[in-house]
Amino acid sequence: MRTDPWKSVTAVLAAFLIAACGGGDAGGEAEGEGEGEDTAAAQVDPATVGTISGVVNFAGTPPAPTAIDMSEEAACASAYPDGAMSQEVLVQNGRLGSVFVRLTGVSGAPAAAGNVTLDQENCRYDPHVLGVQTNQPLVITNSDDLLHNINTTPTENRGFNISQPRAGMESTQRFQFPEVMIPVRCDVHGWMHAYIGVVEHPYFATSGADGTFTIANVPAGDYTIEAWHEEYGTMTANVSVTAQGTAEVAFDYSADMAGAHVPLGEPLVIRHGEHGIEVERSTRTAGAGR
Amino acid sequence: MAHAQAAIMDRPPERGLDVYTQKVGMWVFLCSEVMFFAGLIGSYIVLRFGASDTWAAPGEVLNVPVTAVNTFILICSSVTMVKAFAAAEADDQKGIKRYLLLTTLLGAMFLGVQAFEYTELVLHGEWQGSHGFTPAAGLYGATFFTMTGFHGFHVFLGVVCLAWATIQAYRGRWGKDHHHGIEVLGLYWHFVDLVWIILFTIVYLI
Amino acid sequence: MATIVAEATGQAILHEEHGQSFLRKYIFSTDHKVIAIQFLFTTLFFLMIGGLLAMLMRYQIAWPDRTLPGGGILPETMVSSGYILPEFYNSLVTMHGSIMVFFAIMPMLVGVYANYLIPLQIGARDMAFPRLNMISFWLMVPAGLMTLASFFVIGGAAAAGWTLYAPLSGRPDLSGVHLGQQLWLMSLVVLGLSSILGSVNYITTVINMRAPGMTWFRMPLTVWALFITAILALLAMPVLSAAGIMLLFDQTIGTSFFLPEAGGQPLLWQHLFWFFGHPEVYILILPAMGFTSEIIAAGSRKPIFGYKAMVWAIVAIAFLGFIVWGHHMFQSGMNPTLGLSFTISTLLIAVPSAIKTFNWMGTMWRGNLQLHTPMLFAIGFVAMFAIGGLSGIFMASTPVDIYIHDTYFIVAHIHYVLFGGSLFALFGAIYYWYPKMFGRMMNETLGKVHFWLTLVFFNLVFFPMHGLGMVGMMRRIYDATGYQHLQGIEDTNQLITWAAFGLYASGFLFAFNFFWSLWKGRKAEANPWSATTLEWQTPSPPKHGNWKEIPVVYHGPHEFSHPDVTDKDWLAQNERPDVTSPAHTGPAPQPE
Amino acid sequence: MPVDWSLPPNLSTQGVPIDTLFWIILILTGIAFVLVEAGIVWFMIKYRGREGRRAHYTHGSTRVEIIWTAIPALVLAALGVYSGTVWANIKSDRSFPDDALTLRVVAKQFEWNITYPGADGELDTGDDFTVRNQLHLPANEPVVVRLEAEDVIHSFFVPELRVKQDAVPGMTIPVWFEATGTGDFEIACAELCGLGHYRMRASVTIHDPADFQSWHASQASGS
Repeated sequence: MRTDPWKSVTAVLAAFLIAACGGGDAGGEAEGEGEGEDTAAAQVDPATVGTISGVVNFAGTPPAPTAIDMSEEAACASAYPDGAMSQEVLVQNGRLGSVFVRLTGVSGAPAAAGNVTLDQENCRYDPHVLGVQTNQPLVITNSDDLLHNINTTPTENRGFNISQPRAGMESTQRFQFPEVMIPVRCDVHGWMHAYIGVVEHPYFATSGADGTFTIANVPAGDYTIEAWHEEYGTMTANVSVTAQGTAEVAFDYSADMAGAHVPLGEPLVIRHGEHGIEVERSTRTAGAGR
Repeated sequence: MAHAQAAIMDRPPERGLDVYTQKVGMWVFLCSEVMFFAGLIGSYIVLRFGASDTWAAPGEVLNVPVTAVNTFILICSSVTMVKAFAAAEADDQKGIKRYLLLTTLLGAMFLGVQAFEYTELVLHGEWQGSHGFTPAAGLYGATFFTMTGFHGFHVFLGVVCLAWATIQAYRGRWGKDHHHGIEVLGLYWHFVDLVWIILFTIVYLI
Repeated sequence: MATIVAEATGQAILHEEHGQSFLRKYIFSTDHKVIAIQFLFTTLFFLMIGGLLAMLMRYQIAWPDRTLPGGGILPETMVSSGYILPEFYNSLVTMHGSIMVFFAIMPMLVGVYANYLIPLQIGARDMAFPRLNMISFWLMVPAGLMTLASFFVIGGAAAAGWTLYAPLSGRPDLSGVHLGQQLWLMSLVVLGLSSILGSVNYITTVINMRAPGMTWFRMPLTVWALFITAILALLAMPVLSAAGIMLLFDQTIGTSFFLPEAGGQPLLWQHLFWFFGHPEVYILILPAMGFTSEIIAAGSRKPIFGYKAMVWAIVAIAFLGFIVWGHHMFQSGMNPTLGLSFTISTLLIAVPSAIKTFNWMGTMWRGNLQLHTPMLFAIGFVAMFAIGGLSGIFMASTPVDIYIHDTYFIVAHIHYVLFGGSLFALFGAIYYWYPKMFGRMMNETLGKVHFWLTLVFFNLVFFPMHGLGMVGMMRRIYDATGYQHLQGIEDTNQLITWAAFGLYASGFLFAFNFFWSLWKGRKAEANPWSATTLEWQTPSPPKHGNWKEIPVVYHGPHEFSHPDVTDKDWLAQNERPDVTSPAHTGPAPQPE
Repeated sequence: MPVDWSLPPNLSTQGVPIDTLFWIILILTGIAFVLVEAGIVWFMIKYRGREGRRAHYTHGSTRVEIIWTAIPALVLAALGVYSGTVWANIKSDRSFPDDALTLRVVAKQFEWNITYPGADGELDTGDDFTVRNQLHLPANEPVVVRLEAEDVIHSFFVPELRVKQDAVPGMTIPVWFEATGTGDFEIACAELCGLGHYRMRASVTIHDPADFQSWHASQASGS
């Protein structure tokens, strides 16, 4: 993500205003971008906020990753000398990666600062699981010089299905409503999947390859924190954040949770008077169509 | 030369049909309407044969008695329409007003009942587990609402025109030599009536 | 409905019509001639837009790896970092077809010339329902605006091809097109209403408002063609409207007529669409045949060869046109046995087309050919339509269709019929009736240059497409270079594109001639082509109401070079053979 | 510029009658084409307007009309019958070979998923395996493809095999063909199916039967 002075300035201003109204802090952690955080952190009144640092443990033996046949896209295949492998379940010495965690039931959150980037490189989405705040610009870029299409199928937001036939193409999208998670797929390369979590506040993160995550600048208080994984479903934990303190939280996933129901966006419900008519628009579970 | 004579041969003047233009126009227009409903009904038949198991038995979802009454109302309105035209030909001003007004009201009544039917179905209808019977309720709901809905729309247009004709009647527009409007409107009204009888049969009864 | 009821007879309107405000006279006019001219300008505009889309397509096909010059002015959703995006290309394909068919060719054939010629050629003062006529024009305008607007909404314009095959057209998540598709359908429904109202008007007028002596078999072939066309539109358009509305519901209110997930049938859409679509093809060609017959007879100074055969051929084509739709669906998964029966009916329909071609040649045979621009375009029509008709035989033969279906062979065929056919005839018609419409002649030299450029470039564009089809190049592909069986056709594609640019450019030559002549063209007398039909027996342009008094018709439409008529080589329909005027320019126009 | 406007080499049994029919029609239409166009040009020159010339006055001739109605009618009828028989031999139910290798091809935006029967040679028996965008075929053996589509309409087009058939969601459409030679080709999607349509292709490899068996065996065990 190239630095954009204007974005920093907006972030600063936003942060200042919010601090003035005694709100929390601006920015928070945005995937694949350090800039937003630094500028934001610089503005935080450290007296009021703390940090959440957590790990996602994984018990049992993870399923062996399956090989992906990229032979039809030589350019991509060449990037994986010893064969491309599926990346649904990333376990590294007992820690689970690509888990999306977020605080629930937060009110009065600061506006988003900076962009989130979703890149397509060597026929893969980078990152594979990412979070974005409502109305925060999501910049989709293509590093491959071949056709990818980006097909999002949300239930709460308006989806889009666009293509980027060449390297260097860029498209900026926004999601209006919170939705965890929005599936993203490339119909040209059946193996390409990603998940976007849209949250109305900046307090979310994705566990890295080492299975750890950090949510900084969280206003002191008690929270419920929810974790989401595309194969093993969701779990929640409680965490109380103290000013200038670091709250520890751990999630324990295990191999036998495989096939758990994985929520993706709520079904749409139209209400008529006292009688609710449920128009189930999404019966997907993660991994469908793979 | 024989050719030539044949070509030049004079013929008696011809001035088209012995029917006034508006009436011809309405007949032509109705042909197009026939094709419109033929399109809808044809699709209905194809879809229903394609997936008959997704159709409810008559009366399972739809309230046949109420609609039967409604059908009767519409047929009555056709009768009053005929009487209105007769009255116009007989130059019976009171009759014209009475029967046009009556036809308008009957038409409006039909629409009222249909509106009631729709709301009932949408709110309390039960079909294949889904709570409430909407256009989204499978092919059955889709075809039902589309076909009856478009017929309802035609009735609505008819009622608007009838209201207009009634007002004209009170202004004394219609009479012995001024009943083309009523006749043409009548043609349309009878057509709408006919379509309903077909729809009622295939959508409600079969 | 209310309109028809409220409609007094044509005449009644006329008398109250004299001397009104500019607005009533030129914008909301009920005079069929003014409405025709309104249609003419509107459709010429859409013709230009449709052509522009085609140019963008051709550029992409010829140079898929080049950025579009000046593409920067287009939004990111159409052209990204200089390259046309596949989704925009699909929109181009779709909208080029839709605009050309529904907003250029069809309204130009029917809206313009049915409106202008029917009353004038049958000797009526106006349409049966002038106000309805005005409405049908003013319905087309919002439809057109919706179509143009759809390019600029989120998700872009419709991108499922002009045939709109479901489910692609019904599933925004699969096509990426949301509002654009819905706008397309809405505008189609409105346009359908417009052309249905128009047809009601034309049919009624022909049935009921012919001048004394204008019997059915004395009607000019143009009127016959337009009359039958109106019947086709009357019966085919509503089916499309019904289908379009169902598809619209599938997108908006969650029905599933054409979506298989809930039992809907994708093939049902194709059947409905082509039940409309094939008559539509004849809606697009019959009037052109009518104009051609008219122009060729006048240009050859001969009665049309086999007038009745021509009439019955039109009727036969119209009738058969309703039972051949399945030949668009041989490879669609439709029952193969049906395919067989559709082959037969399709081959049958080729016969009347052949008859017409031979009759046109028969009309030219031993004629005294006046090769003016309209005549050149009419002859061009015969020549190009013949190619289009012949290439159709390949598709009619089902086994061959297996291979050429959905290839550029089809693209070539449809353009030989719709461009080489309809559009050539339309150019001819514009040059031919321009003096009647505007009282001035179009420039003849420019006209001839326009014809020869169009003819050459047209064939350079579309003839090679037969070859591309044989090689196996599929329709509607954004970039052919990736396929091994499509290697080595780049040169052909670039040649086609260059020729296409030339074709489009020669269109502007025509536009210049058209507008320049409006002011600078030579003043036209009442009957510049020494033609026999009634419209030429009244001043150019005709006054409101067309005639001082309604003409009386004594004989058929094309009495040229009649042996009994010695002082000139033509006899107007309202002239008795013995009463011929001295001047070669025909009878003095009725005093005004 | 090496312009090559010819049908690609034919590698299927049913391609033979198709190509024959194509060339027959090309000759017939070619003749008609030359007659019409030459006639038009000739008339334009011979009968071009000159001063004092008067056109020959005639309203036509029934005899001629009948002749030029009958001739095309007969030719077209013959063509129709011929086409009909060829069509039936390719498409009718009875034309399908019994002992054919049966595959399932499922088209979806924008890929072809080909399912092969396992060792037992039967589909839907659990030992099937699916390969993405790779169609492997034995030469000189009839093959039946069961075409399905997941999302929208696609069209299964292999130019060299003279095969084209739409794949329609909600339907299973069988197609059969028999390759007469080996080589590497492509499946192309011939029906506009969305923004990746132009890119929806898969490789087709026609082996001679022995190689096909070994390929099949290796895949079957691999899955």
